[in-house]
Amino acid sequence: MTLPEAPTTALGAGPGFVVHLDAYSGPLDLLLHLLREERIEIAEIPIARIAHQFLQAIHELGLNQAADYLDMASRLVRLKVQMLLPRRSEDDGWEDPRAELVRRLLEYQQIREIAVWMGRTAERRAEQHARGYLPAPPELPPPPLTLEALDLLQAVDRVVAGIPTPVLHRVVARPLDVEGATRRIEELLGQREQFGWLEALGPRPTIVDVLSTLLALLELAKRGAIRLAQPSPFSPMVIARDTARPAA
Amino acid sequence: MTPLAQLLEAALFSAARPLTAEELATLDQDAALADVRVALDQIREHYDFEQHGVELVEMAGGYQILTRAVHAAAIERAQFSVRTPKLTAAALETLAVIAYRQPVGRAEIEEIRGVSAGGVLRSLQERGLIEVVGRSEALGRPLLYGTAAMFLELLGLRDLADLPRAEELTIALQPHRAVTEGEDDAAAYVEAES
Amino acid sequence: MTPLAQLLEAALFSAARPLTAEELATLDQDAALADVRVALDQIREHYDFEQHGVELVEMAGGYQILTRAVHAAAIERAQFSVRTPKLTAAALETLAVIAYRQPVGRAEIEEIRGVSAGGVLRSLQERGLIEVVGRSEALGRPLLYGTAAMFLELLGLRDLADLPRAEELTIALQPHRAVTEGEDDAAAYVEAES
Repeated sequence: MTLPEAPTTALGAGPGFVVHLDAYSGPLDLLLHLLREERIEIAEIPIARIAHQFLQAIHELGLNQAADYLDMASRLVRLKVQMLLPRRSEDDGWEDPRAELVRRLLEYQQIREIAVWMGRTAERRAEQHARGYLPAPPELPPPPLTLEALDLLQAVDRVVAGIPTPVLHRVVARPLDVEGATRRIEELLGQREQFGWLEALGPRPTIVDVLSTLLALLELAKRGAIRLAQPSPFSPMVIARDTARPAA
Repeated sequence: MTPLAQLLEAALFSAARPLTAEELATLDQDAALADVRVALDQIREHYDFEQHGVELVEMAGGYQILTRAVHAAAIERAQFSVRTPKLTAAALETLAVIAYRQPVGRAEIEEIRGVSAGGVLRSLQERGLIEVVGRSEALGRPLLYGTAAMFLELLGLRDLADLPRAEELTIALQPHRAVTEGEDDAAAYVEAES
Repeated sequence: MTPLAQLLEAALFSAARPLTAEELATLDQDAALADVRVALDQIREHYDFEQHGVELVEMAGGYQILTRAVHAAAIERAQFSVRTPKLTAAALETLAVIAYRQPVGRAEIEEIRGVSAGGVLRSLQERGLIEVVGRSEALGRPLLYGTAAMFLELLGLRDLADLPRAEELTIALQPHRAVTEGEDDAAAYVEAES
């Protein structure tokens, strides 16, 4: 039985830990182990020292189940700070900040003791075997199936829990605005003989603006309202009023 | 019973199959095959002489302990040789998806559960818990499933509206497909949220 | 053996799971529950007196025939039967919390153990050791867990009352959330283990 027996290797004895995190069933288990190593009563837990050893241990032991251990580590550090706050010795109303942790450790220790008992009892029971060979049962009408609403709900919960967090895509229609682009180009043509392609796009163009403008330019060129020229390879297109024919 | 007979009885009882005399001999290094046969005879005679409800049967080259045929009828009538069948987790989950999303096709069930559903659907159909309720208009006109009358009967519900948390769970089980609007437009573009 | 004892032996033998006295009584219409109990005693005594390799065990509210522990090693060595896989420390601790606090929700289990419990709960459920016994009234209506019949079978207990009581633990079981003051007193109970 893999019982939560106390691992024999020394923790907190400086570097050279040999234990693995799997040796502990959780941060409370590790804490109990540290206390046992130091032969300290739970109620007397020296927070500062134990917090240091705990941090050192989870650092050495790796990151398996780290979230639970890190949570405990941060609690310990917080407790350490609370313990350092000055208090007057005659202050009767002082509440020991360790009380909650002590309560949890005691409670957990009980559970551990029961778990150990259960492990031993199950071990004893496993030494007795039930009948193994069961011949094929005779053809019988199957007994009535049972189905509980609760089982169904639980199944739903499992299904819902199993659905991966979706990356939602919203598909939005953005029709091309060729008319708007045409108006913008004609406006520019009214002001100037010739201008660059980038000016025709307007400020902060979207991909839709680019497509709309391109289609508008091609349409205007086809109608003979403009001439399109590219002075050199890969240079921006230059748009000029086609003076041979009046703009349509 | 002799110690060897005890050991053989325990082994025959717990084994998952009939055991041969040779196999039984491996239980005890000090036992010769002849000893094993003597002990087996002793067990058989004991069961017969003391009128046990079981007997030692030699079959297919091996030995097994079986209940006597005379008790078979009474035991079968009592039907406790089998536990009341319960649905497996996979069957329950599939049933849950169908219950809250019906009518629903196999593809959608598989999308929600993330595993193939063929075998489970067949067995749920055989058990009379679900049935084909139509065909989708989608490509390939896939079958659509819904719960059958037996489903409500087993749960003791009057109708599907009685299902617990119906609205909440119907929404929760919607497959997370992209919400599409105007997707026919060539200029539509996809914007990733979050 | 009496005819009733024979019939009960055959039934117990074929069921391979604990059967209650009530279930066994359904085998014979003429048999009262008291007759069944007498016959069960007869079977148990016969197994013990005649030194059989099996014994009649009272467990999980019922009766089951099991091999005697003394033969386990030989049977397992010969590989005729295998032991049920052992539970991990995490599984045992979770079972312990559920057994003593049932019905109990996941949050409380995690609070007591200091680790998340999702995976362990699922595997305990798959092994039939725990089951959902209801829903809490708390926010989100979380599921509440309790031990299932298989739990008693795992430990070979007759019922939950066979679990060790508070006084039997070296650390006195305290009423839930009662310890807020007097930690020094509570600590007096604590004996360093091992």
